[in-house]
Amino acid sequence: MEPLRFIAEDGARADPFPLSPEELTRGYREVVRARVFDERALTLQRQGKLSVYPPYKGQEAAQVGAALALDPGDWLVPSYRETAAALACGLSMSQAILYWRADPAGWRYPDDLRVLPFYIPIATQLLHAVGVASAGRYQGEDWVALTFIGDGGSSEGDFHEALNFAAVFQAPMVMVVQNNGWAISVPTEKQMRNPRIADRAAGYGIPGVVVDGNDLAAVWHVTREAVARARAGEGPTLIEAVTYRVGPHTSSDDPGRYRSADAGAAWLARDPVSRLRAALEGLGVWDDAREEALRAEIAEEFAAAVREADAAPEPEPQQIVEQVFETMTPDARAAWEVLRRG
Amino acid sequence: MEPLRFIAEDGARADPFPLSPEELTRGYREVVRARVFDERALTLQRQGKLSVYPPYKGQEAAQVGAALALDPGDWLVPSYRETAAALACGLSMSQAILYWRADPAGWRYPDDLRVLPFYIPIATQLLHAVGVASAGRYQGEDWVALTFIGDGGSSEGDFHEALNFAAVFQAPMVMVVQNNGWAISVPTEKQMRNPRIADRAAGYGIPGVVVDGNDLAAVWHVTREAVARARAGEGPTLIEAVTYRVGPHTSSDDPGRYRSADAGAAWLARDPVSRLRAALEGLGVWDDAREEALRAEIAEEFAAAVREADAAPEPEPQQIVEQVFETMTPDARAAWEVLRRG
Amino acid sequence: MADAPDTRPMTLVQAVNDALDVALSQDPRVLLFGEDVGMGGVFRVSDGLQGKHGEARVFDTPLAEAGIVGYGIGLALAGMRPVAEIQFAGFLYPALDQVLSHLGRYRHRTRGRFTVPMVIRAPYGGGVHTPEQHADSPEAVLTQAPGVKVVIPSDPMRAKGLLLAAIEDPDPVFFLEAIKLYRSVKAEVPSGHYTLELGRARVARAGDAATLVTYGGMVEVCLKAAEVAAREGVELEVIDLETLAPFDAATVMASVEKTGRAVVVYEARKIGGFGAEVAARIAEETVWSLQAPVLRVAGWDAPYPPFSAIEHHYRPDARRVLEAVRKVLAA
Amino acid sequence: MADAPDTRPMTLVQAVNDALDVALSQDPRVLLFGEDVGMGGVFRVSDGLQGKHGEARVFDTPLAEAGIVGYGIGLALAGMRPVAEIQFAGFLYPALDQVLSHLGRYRHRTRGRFTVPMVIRAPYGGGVHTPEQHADSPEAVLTQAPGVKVVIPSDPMRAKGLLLAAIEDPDPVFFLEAIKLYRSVKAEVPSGHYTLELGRARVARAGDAATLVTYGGMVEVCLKAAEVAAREGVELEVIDLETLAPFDAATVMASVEKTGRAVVVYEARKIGGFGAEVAARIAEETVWSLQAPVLRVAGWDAPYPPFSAIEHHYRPDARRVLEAVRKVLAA
Ligand SMILES: Cc1ncc(C[n+]2csc(CCOP(=O)(O)OP(=O)(O)O)c2C)c(N)n1
Ligand SMILES: Cc1ncc(C[n+]2csc(CCOP(=O)(O)OP(=O)(O)O)c2C)c(N)n1
Ligand SMILES: [Mg+2]
Ligand SMILES: [Mg+2]
Repeated sequence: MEPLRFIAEDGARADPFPLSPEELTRGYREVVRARVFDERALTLQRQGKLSVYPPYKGQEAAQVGAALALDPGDWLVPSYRETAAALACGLSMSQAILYWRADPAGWRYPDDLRVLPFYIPIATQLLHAVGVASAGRYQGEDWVALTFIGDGGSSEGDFHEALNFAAVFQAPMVMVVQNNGWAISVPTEKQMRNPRIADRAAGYGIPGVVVDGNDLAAVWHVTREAVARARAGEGPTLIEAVTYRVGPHTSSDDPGRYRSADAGAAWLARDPVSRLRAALEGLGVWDDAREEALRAEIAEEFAAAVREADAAPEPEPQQIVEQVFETMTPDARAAWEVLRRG
Repeated sequence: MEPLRFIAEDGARADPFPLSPEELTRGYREVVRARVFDERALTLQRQGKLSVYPPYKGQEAAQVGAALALDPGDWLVPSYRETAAALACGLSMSQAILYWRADPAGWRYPDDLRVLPFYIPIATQLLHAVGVASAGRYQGEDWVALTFIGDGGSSEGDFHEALNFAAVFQAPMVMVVQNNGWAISVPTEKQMRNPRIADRAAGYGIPGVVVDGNDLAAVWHVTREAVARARAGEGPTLIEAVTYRVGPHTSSDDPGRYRSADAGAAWLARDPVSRLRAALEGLGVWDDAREEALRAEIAEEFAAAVREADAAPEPEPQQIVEQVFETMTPDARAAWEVLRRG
Repeated sequence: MADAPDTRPMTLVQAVNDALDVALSQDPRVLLFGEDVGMGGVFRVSDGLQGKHGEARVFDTPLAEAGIVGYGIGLALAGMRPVAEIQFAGFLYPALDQVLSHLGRYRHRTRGRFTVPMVIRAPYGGGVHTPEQHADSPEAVLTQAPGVKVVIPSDPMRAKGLLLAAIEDPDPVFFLEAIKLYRSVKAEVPSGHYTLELGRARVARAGDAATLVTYGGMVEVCLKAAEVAAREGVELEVIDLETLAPFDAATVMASVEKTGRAVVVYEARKIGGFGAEVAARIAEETVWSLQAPVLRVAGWDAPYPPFSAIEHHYRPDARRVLEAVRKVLAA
Repeated sequence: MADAPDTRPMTLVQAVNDALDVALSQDPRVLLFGEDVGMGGVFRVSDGLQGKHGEARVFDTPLAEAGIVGYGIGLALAGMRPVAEIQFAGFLYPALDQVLSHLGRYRHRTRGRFTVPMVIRAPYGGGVHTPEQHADSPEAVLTQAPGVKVVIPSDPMRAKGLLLAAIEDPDPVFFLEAIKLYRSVKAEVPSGHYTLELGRARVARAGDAATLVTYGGMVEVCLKAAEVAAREGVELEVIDLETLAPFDAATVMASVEKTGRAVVVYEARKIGGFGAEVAARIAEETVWSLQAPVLRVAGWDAPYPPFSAIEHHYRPDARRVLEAVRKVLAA
């Protein structure tokens, strides 16, 4: 299987092309928004204003393209890497900032947002996604669950169990594997013998698709098809989005320890943002003025988000023991009093 | 993929045929030995002389065929179902009886036997098999590890992790999945959407083979090839042996609760023992006299094994706390004294 | 307690079956699943429920414990009330990542936005010559997961009421059923719906000479010991914890303050078992009342033995309990 | 102890690295593997070892903890001396099936025929603002696996000697390294090969007013508390358990018999933590010497908080230890 692609590296569009100019414009907007958030978040982190932060530079199209294929009412079940997908699904920038600040206020998402929190223990989210997907059926809902995992995470047992459960129960779930070439320092070749992760779908009797993860149109298109199949009761799909982790694993990581500085050079030509912009320009629907306006708007969105996040109340020590059970245990109650007194 | 087969249900042999008449005779011997052990063990269990016993009737060829492909020095890493394979690898009948009697004496195999004990927690053995397989390389040994798992067990995360580790490390391991149609009461169709388990091999970048598990010649042949590849450094193979669990799951199980009595009727025509006998007769190397002699010999082997097992010393209570660590902890030592005093 | 006064004699298996039936009947969000659950399960706990409530609500899963628990967590996050069965408690180990990483953390990490109202049932414990690992008692591992309740009933009537309470609880509950008790006792069980409060220990037998603190399959062992002692004029108080987490320390302390002597009885390995927490609490909260060391009668320093002929020497019996009682009385 | 008298100042990370280097150099059966171990690991514990000992002996695995432990068990069964790294102790949960079902049971079930001389290292504990679950302290779960040793060093010199002993031990050893100590202390570490005995607690500071029982990352906290107390003329004895399993009860009891007062300090959640076993032992073996309740200073009844700004309120500090000390002294 070769990765499906609709926008060439120089921005040339395949014909037929699956997205309307409006869709492509909307996609570009979200991709730029994601890029700006990521770059500025990393800066915030360097300034000590975020806790550990996992950047996703280079993977914006893989995340945004998949997220845009969801309808309102659908669910997102992300790993720690998917801030871009969560933003595209409606998580506000201020909430995302507070989340990565590891501030309790950031961890309680709005009640109407069907986005689960970022998952730290690798691959565990996949099984939840299957359950969330199945739960709709019992409630007369036709929601679909979109979940993400990395190439590294595909080695965990949960990956297998989730695909098997999803297939057996024909759960309306779409799993996107962002094959970004690395699990921290371990390149894909050392994680698996057949690096075409989509090949595993056949074993489960479900469709497997491989797509250029740096091509927003391709990701959006295949995910849209997968979501439609899922919603129609035709079961889950495994999508492998081939992309590249341009930056460090997290703000704590130094990739210089394990890969050469130019390992990502080839990626530059495949950057999802510039490629998409070239495609839009090719369509004649984009120019420098629009670009500037968009950038200014997003800069202001981010600045406002920082202000909002900074205005959140100071976390209080006693929050540590809140919300363990609905009703506090006597021990937790006693601890709460101690912590409140300080 | 269609299951590979060399002996038709009526005993007709394919041409070319992979086994010599001597090999076929040896295989028949082991298959009959396995059948006799199984039937008598179940009887012993009903008489209260074994603890819970998992019979393997109908799966003798799948186990014996694979086991015979091993050389001395190779390892067997079985699940609880593989008493036939263990016998074929050199476990004595008396040891097997003591094992299933759950007598401590049965659980200490002879030092020179490269057979691991029967595994109760499903699929956990597969990872050990990969490690055992890899360990030879470091010691200048070219041993191969043969491991077994059921259709049901193929749903566990360990199945996936083991195949991936084996593939990545090119471990000299052969994994035989006995697809016997059932995981206790759950038929294969409810465990997986694509019931061709061998299809999963491609995802791992290793060879996958499906074979008629009731055809000793076919199982022996494909396992022999897989073992040769493994020994030559060409990595692991996944073999799916299609067979049928004719009896109950274990001596505690009543299949009447979940499948009709004639569910196994079709199997009768595919019985690995009678099929093999027909093939031998077709070759002109078998007759009633030989059969009678073989049966008599095995009956005596079993009777002697029972005598030997019955002569084992009574288990002693303090054995409970022996061999937890090489050196007893003070707590275990104290318990040992208490238990010995009774 | 009972809004349904009729009772029927039931085994623990039947009582659990009845509770599941009531829960499935009254709440469409309740789902029941696990390995072999469709045909009734290996202990017949779910007998007849698939036929009555349909394959959509009572169903088999693939053989994968992490899958079962993780799938259930997802169902619960999205509005269902999953009741999962792990075939034997000794086989929940593959699911411990889901238990320790998620089951009890979800409410905490999302500050109450997402919760996991899920029940996980599993038979546990020894005494019936099961194969290796089928007799494990891993409750102490479960009590280490903050945010997870752990409930272990000791008789049919209480099993039904506690299980219904567990299913209706807004938080995740592990519900362990002693295999030894599955069919050994028959007792009157109210029909229809009733619940018993979680988080409360109960005095299973009143006494003043010493306190036996126990739960699950060891309650009958302790009651038997208490009967024997009573014949010698020694009245033992037996506390049945019922809920291990959250732990009802107050009830235990009240008893020990009264008797001044405590023996903690459980069938898991002694070291690190839940009885350690009980004894530690006593040492912390009511040490001044103690007139004797706090003893523990529990499994030896070894795995539950896979060796049938001698396994009964591992699991505490009335004799071992009475030996410890004699020691604390002599102190 | 030391057949090599030269010493060098090292951090705990360097001491562990040095121990691994010595073990790899002297025993060809030793293998080192885990996630990202090849490039030195996320904490640089294995820095330089792949280059020195080759990719066959120091290597990366796929991202799968059950795989890592299960693979190691297989290697050990067949004659190797595997040393596996789990990247953070909070991520060993997927491997708990292998740990609880096999790691410590193999010798027992095969009556000594097969053994698992394997070491599993993992960084654990909080105090350095790691992301969610990276700060877990799951040692008590591990001590529930019979047949598994659990070792937690508290300084560089001891880390090296204990790790070498663990690698040479005929039984499986879990070796947990407090992240907080990784770089915070530098101390003289002998070069070359030496071992320290497993299974022995040590008196880290002698005193007579009360006993602090602790281990790992809490040793420095207790020593600090003891220093503060000493300024007020109160001499606390600090016991560093070092090996939690098998538990050296004798050393603890000797101290508590002397001081009559005990505070158990650990950073895992209080309920069900290993300190419960310590306190329970004291209540069992030396209750008569007690002049105060046995207190525990530990994590609150909640998961280690994923909330950076307030996480330091979870992990015990000298202030909380001293509060408990004041209480036991006042009793
Ligand atoms: C169960 C578990 N094991 C280990 C880790 C530590 N860890 C965090 S991210 C990571 C690599 C993940 O690689 P991949 O799945 O490819 O995702 P990517 O980081 O490339 O997005 C590891 C080993 C973890 N978080 N959870
Ligand atoms: C981890 C684990 N889960 C559940 C069980 C209980 N159990 C024993 S055998 C079995 C079914 C196995 O089916 P399969 O893998 O097809 O093997 P077969 O019994 O057909 O040989 C189950 C569920 C177990 N032993 N271990
Ligand atoms: Mg990756
Ligand atoms: Mg089967």
